[in-house]
Amino acid sequence: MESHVAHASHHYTSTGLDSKKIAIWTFIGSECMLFASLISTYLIYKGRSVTGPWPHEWWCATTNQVAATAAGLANCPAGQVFKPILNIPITSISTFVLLCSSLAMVLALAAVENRNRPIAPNATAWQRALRNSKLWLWMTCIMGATFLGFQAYEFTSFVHEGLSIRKNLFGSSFFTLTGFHGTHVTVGVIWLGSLLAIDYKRGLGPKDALQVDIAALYWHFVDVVWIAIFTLIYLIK
Amino acid sequence: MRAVLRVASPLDSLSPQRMHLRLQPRQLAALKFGAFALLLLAGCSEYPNTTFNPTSEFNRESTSLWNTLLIWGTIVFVIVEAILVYTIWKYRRRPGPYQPDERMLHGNTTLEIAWTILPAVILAIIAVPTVRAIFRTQAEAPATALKIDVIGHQWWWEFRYPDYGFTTANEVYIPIGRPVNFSLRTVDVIHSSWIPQLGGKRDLVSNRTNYLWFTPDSADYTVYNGSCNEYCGASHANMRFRAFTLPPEEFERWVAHQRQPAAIQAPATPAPTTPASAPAAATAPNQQVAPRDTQATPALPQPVAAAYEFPRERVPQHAMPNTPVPPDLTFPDGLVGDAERGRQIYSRSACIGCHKINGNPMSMGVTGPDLTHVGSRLTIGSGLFPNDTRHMALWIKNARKMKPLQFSSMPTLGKGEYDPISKIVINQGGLSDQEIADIVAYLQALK
Amino acid sequence: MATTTAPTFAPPVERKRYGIMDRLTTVDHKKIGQLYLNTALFFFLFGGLEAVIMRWQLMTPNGLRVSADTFNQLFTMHGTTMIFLAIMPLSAAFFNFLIPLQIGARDVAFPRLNAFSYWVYLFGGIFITLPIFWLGAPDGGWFAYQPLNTRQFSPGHNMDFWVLGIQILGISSLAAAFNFATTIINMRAPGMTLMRMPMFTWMSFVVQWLIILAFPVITIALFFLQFDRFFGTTFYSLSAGGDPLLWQHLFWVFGHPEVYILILPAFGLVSEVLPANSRKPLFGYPVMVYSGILIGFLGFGVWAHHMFAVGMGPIADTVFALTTMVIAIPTGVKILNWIFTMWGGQIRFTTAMKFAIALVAMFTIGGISGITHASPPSDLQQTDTYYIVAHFHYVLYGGSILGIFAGIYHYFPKVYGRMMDERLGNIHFWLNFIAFNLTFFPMHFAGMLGMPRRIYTYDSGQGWDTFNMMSSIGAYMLVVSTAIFVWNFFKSKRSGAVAPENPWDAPTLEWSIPSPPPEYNFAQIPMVTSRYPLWDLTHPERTAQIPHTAVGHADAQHRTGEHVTASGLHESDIAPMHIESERKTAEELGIPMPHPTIKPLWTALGIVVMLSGLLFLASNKVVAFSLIAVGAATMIYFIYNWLTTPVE
Amino acid sequence: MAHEPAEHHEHDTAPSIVAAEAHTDHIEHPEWPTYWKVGLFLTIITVVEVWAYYIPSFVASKLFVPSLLIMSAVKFATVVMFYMHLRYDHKLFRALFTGPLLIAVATLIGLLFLFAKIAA
Ligand code: HEA
Ligand code: HEA
Ligand code: CUA
Ligand SMILES: [Cu+2]
Repeated sequence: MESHVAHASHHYTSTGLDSKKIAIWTFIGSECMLFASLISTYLIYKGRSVTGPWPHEWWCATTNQVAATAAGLANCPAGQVFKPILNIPITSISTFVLLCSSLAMVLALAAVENRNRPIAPNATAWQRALRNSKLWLWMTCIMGATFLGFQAYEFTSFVHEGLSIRKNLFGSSFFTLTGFHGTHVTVGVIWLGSLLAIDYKRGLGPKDALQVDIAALYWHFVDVVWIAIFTLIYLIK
Repeated sequence: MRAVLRVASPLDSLSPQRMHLRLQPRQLAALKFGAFALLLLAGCSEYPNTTFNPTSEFNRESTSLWNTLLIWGTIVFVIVEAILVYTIWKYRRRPGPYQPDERMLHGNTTLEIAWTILPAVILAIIAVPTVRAIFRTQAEAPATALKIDVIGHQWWWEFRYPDYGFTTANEVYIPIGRPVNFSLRTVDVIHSSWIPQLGGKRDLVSNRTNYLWFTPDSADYTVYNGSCNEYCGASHANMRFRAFTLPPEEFERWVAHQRQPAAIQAPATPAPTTPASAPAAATAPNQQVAPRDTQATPALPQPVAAAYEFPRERVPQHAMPNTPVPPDLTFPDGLVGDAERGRQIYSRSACIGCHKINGNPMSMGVTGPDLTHVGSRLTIGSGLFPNDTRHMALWIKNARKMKPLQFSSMPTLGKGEYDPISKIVINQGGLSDQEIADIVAYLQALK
Repeated sequence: MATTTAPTFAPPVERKRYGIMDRLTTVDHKKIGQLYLNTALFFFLFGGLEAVIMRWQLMTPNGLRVSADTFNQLFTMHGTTMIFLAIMPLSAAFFNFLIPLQIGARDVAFPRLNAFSYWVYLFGGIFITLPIFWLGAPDGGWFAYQPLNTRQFSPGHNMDFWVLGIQILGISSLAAAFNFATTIINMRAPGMTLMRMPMFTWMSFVVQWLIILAFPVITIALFFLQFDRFFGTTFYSLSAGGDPLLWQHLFWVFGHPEVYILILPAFGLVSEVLPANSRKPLFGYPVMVYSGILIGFLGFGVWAHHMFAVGMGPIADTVFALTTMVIAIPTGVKILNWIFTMWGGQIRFTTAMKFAIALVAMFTIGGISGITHASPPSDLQQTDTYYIVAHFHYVLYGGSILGIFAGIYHYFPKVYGRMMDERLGNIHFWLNFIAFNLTFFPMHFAGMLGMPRRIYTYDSGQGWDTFNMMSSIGAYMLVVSTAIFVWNFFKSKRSGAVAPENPWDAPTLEWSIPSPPPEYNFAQIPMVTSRYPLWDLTHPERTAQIPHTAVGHADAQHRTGEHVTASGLHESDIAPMHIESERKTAEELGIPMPHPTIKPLWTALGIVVMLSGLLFLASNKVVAFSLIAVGAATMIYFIYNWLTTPVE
Repeated sequence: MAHEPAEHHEHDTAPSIVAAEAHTDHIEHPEWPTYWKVGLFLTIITVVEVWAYYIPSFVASKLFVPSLLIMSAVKFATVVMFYMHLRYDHKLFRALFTGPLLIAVATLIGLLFLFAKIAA
C-alpha cells in the first residue's frame, strides 16, 4: 500500500507498532470475508447445476444421469460419459508445493532478520544456506509459480473435459473461487519478486525485515485460504 | 333467466355475516371481525387497499401483531419524546450562574441499566406473539384448501385452478370462507403478489415455488385490488390484478362456467366502464354449450351451468381502472365488428401465437394471457383498462403505447402504427381498424 | 450568539487560498476532507433533485410527467446517489478532517492512500452518474435484485454502469477504511487511550470495521453479476438454475451493515455536538462506546430481515426477527444517554444543537417503525410499500442527514475559519424540520393503505392521492430549505464572522488549535490526561468526576526515551495539554510534511478507465481492449512510482 | 490537568493498547528448528487427509466430513500461529485477525443454514 522505502518506525505511533503491519492485518481481515463469500457460494451451488460435468460424480450427457461410479452409467452411449472433474492427486501435489512455499517464506524472513548476525566460521553449508535470503525468496517464488502452473494445467484440462466457466453453476463458482485464489498467488509472486529485486540491488537487512514480514503475512494468508479450499472443495464430496 | 334472478335475489346480497352461519363453527369467531369490517366499510370504500381491515385469519394475525407493535411503539415514542422535550425545556439556557447537576454529570449506572432492561422487556413482550404468528401463518395448508397456481409474467398475472383444469389472467376468484392455498411461481424475474385486505405478501421467486394460504372468512362479496410489490422492470407499476371474493355457491357457478370451452355468446351490451350502471342482465340468457370440443376440460358437473358474470352492482368504484389513454391514440367510434368474422381473422393472425382460447383449436399460444372467457373479464392490460370494446380495440391496435412493454410482450398490431419497441411502422401482418373491430367483437363475445 | 461564550484566543488569521494544482496533488487530510465535503454535497443536491422529480411525478394519480423508464432510473440513481455518493462520502469528509485532529495526530497513517480514496470516489461518482444525462442510467433499483439485472432481462448498458460504478466506489471505501482503522489504532497522541477517544472517532472506528468486513461481500456479489453480464457465467442465470436468493443474501449481508455505516458517523457527530452545547460531558461515555460496538456487531446478524417475503421458512424468520429486535436495545441506550447528556446541563441552541436534538427525536420514529417490520407477519403487510420508504427516510434523513447537518454547522468554523450564519441556519433548520416530516410522515399511511414502492404511477381512487400530494409539497419545501443551506454555506465561507479556536467552548483536542488548523495540525503533540483535555484547562469543574491519569506523561516520557527520538519524535514534539494560537509554517517548526503528489489521482483514473473498457466488450473489442490496456498501464505505472517514492 | 485524584488512577484504561511495549519491531521469531517441525506436521496432516479421501468406507462414514474439517482447521491454525507469528506477535494482531475470521465463519455457516446445506 504505502511506500516500501524503509522509514519503518519513522513516525511516532501509539502502539509502537508499524502502521503498515497493522494495515496488512486489517486487509487480511477483510480478505477473510471475501473468501468466505466465495466459498459459501461454491458450497451453496454444489449439486445444484442442471447439467454436468460434476466435481466428484460421473455424468452422462445424453440422459443427464449422475452416478458415483462409472459403472452407474453403463447404459450411457460411448463418448457421452463425463468423468469426475476434480483431480485429487494433482491438486494434492500442488497443495503440498504451496505449503512448502510457506516454509521457504518464513526462512526467507528469518534470513533477512538475521542478516547482520555473524556466521560462525565453522558453519555448515546448510547453516549458511539458512542465512541466504535470496535463496529462500527464490524458492518461494518458484514454488508459487509452480502452484500457478499446476492451476493452469488443471484449468485447461477441465475445459478439455467439458467444464467451462459458462457450462454450469459448478463451473462458474469453481473457476471464480479458484481463479480469485490464483490471482492472489500471482500478486504474491510479483510482490516477492520485487523484494528479490531489492535484495539483489542493495541486499535486504533487518531494517527491511518489516517489509518482508508484511509480504510474508500476505503469502501465508493465501496459503491458509488454500488449506480451506483444498478440504472444502476438493476433498469433501 | 334463472341465473339473472339468482344474481339479483336478496339471498346473495347478504352481508358476509349471514354467510358465516353457513360456515363451519370454527368460523363463528370471525363474526365480530365481520362486524369490525362493517364498521370500517366506510373507511374501506375510501381506502380500498387498507391493511387495517383484516378479512382472513392470516391478516388478523398480522393486524393484531401490528396493533401490539403500534401500541408499544407509541408508548416508547411518547415516553422518549416527552423526556426529550421536558429536558430541552427545563435545561434551556437561562441567565444566572450554571452549576451542572453533580449526580447526572458523566453518567448514572442505575439509570443506564434501567433503560437497557426496559426495552429488553418490551421486546420480549412483542417477540412472543411474533414467533407464534410466524409459525401459525406458515403452517401446512389444510387439505381442503382450494389450490390456485399464481404465475408471474412481465407484466401480468396467470391464475391456474389445477383442481378444475382451467386458467384465467389478472382476475382471481376466491370463495368466501374456504381456505385458498396459492402456490407462487414466476416464468421470469421476481414478482410479489399482494391483496392487502386478504393476505400478506409473498414473493414469486425465479426457480423456486412459494406458498401462501389464508381463509377469507370475513371478506365481503366484492372485488379487491391486488398489486405486484417487487420491482420487476418497466411496467412494475402496471402489474395489477383483481381478486373477486364471492359466496361458495356463486364460486361453483363461476367455476362450472370457466371450465367450459369458449363459445361465442349473443353480443352482450358493451361492458360499462362504470359499475352499477348496467343491469345484472349483462349475462347472456339461455346460453347453450356447444357440445363439440369439451376436449381437455374434465367432466362437467350437472346441470350444465349458465354463463356466469360477476354481478356488476358488486363491483366497487376502486376496481374500475381510470388509467388515461395516451391522447394520440384513436379508434373510430361506431365501427361495428362481427364476432364470427373476428374469430376467423383472429385465428389466422399473430394473436394465436401467444394466446390460448379453449374451443378455438387454432389458438394454442401459452406466452400470453388465456383468453378463453376474456369477454367476461372486468379489466384488460393487467388491471390497467376497463374491458370494453373501445379500450380493447385501442389495446390490440397500440398495446405498446398504452403500457410500457418489451420485445417479448404484446406487439403493436394496428396497420400503419409505429411500434415504439421495434421502432418500425407495422405494415406486414398489420390489422385494419375493421379487422380489429371484428376481433374485439369476437373476444367480447367470449363470455 | 455563538461567539458570545467563546473565549477568543489568538487574533484570527485569514485562511490561505489554495489553487487548482494544489487541490489535485494534496495529501493533507484537511484539504482532502474539504474535497470530500464539497463533492458529496453536490451529489446530495443531485440525488435530492432526482427525488424531487419523482415527487413531481407522484404528486397526482396517473401522472404523465416522466416516463416509466425515466422514473425507474430516477429512484435507482436517487437511492444509489444518496447512499454511495452523498452520505458515505459526507461521513468520509468528517473522518478525514476530524479523526487526526481528535486523536492528536499530524495526518492519517497513509496520506497518499487517502488522496487515492478520494479520487477513486470522485471518478466513480462521475462514472455512475453521467448516463442519467442521456437517460441511460441504471434502472434496477438500488439493491439490483436478480435475475432482473442479468443481461437476459436488462440488455442495455444501464446496469453495466451500476455494477462497475459500485465496484469502483467499493475500492475507495475499502482503501479509506484500512487507512482510518490504522490511523485510529496507531496515530493517537500520548495518553489518548481508546477509552479517551472522542465519541465521533469511536463511532468512525466501528464504521471502518463495518466497511472492512461488509464491502468484500458486495464486491463478490458484484463480481458474479459482472461475470454474468460480461463473460456469460451462470451465477444468476435462470436457465442454468441460478438462485436469485444468493444475490439477495450476499447483498443484504453487506446491505444491513451498510445502513449502520450510514448512521454511526452521524451518531458520532451528535455525540460531539450535544455535550459541547449542553456544557456537560457525554452521559455514560463507556456505555456509548459499547453500544456503538454492539450495534455494529449485531448488524452482521440481521440481514435477512429484508427478505421476510421470499419464503425462508419459519425458523429463519424467527431467528432474524429476534436478532433484529435486539438491536433496539443498544440504540435505545444511545438515545436516552443523549437526552441525559442534556439533562442538568445548560443548553445553548445553536443551529448545530437544533439539528442534533432533531436527530434524537426523528431517528426514534424511524427506529420504532423499524421494529414494526422486524416482526415478519407484520412486515408481510409492510414490505415493499411506502411504509418502508417512510421508515428508511426517517432513519436516513432524520438520522444520517440531520446528524451530518449538525456536524457541518458545528465544524464549519474549524474547517473554514469562519462562522456559519446562525440566522439563515435557524431558518434552514425549521423549514427543513417541518418539510421533512411533511414529506415522509404521510408515507407511513400511504404504505399501510396499500401503496407499493417503486411505482411510477398509481390509479386514482385508491385512497393515496392526499398523502402523495402532501409528500410532494413537503419535497418542494425541502428544496427551498436546502437551497437556503447552500446559500448559507457559500456566503459564510466567503464572508462569515472570523472564527476563534474554540467558538463552542468544546472539550476535545481539535478545538485546541487555530481555525482552520495549520497544515501540521499540532505544533506540539499534546499529552492527553483525560477524556476532555480542553475542559481540563477551561472548565475543570465539569470534568472533575472523570478519571484523570498520568498516563499522558508516563507514556510521553516512555516515548521520548531513546527509542522514540530515534524514530524521529523529539521531546520538543510533545508537550503537556495546551492551546495553540499562533500559526507558523511547517518549515519554521521543522516538521516534516508529506510531499504533495499527483500519482494517486492518475492511479485512480487508470482504474476507472480500465473498468470502463468492459462497457465496449460487446460492441467494439478494439476500443474495449485498448481502454483496458491503457487504464491498466496507467495504473501499474503510477502505483510503481508511488511505491518507490517516499512519503516525505 | 490540575487534579489527579489517586482513586481515579488508571480507571479508564480498560481496553487500552497504549500500555503495549514499544520494541515489538524486534520481537524474537522462531527459527529453523521450529519451522521444519511445523512443516513436517502440516505435511503429515495433508497426507492423512488425502489418504482418508481414498478409503471408501471412511468416506461413507459419518466421521469423514467432521474429521476433514478438524484436520484442515488444525492446519489453518498452525500456519497462522507459527508462520504468521500470531503466537509470538503483539496481541493486537491476534485480535485483528480472529475477530474478522469469526464473523466470516459465522456468516458462512449462517448462509449454509439458509440454503439448507446444513440440516437446520
Ligand atoms: C440509517 C439507516 C438505517 C437504520 C439505522 C435502520 C435501523 C433499523 N432498521 Fe432499517 N432500513 C434501512 C435503513 C436503516 N434502518 C433502509 C435503507 C431500508 C430499506 C432498504 C430497501 O429496501 O431499500 C431498511 C429496511 C428495514 C427492514 C426491511 C423492511 C422491508 O423491506 O420489509 C427492516 C426489517 O426488519 C428494518 C429494521 C430496522 C431496525 C429494527 C432498525 C433498528 O436499528 C432501529 C433501532 C432503533 C430504535 C428502536 C429506536 C430507539 C430505541 C429506543 C427508544 C428504545 C426502545 C425501543 C423499543 C423497545 C422498540 N429496516
Ligand atoms: C440518505 C439517503 C436518502 C435521502 C437523504 C433521501 C432523500 C429523499 N428521498 Fe429518498 N430514497 C433513498 C435514500 C434517500 N432519500 C433510498 C435508498 C431509496 C430507495 C431507492 C430504491 O427503491 O431503489 C429512496 C427512495 C425514495 C422514494 C421512493 C421511490 C419509489 O420507491 O418509487 C421517494 C419517493 O418519494 C424518495 C423521496 C425522497 C425525497 C423527497 C428526499 C428529500 O429529502 C430530498 C431532499 C434534498 C433535496 C431537496 C436537495 C435538492 C435541493 C436542491 C436541488 C436545491 C438546489 C439549490 C441549489 C443548487 C442552490 N426517496
Ligand atoms: Cu411484477 Cu413488480
Ligand atoms: Cu436492514
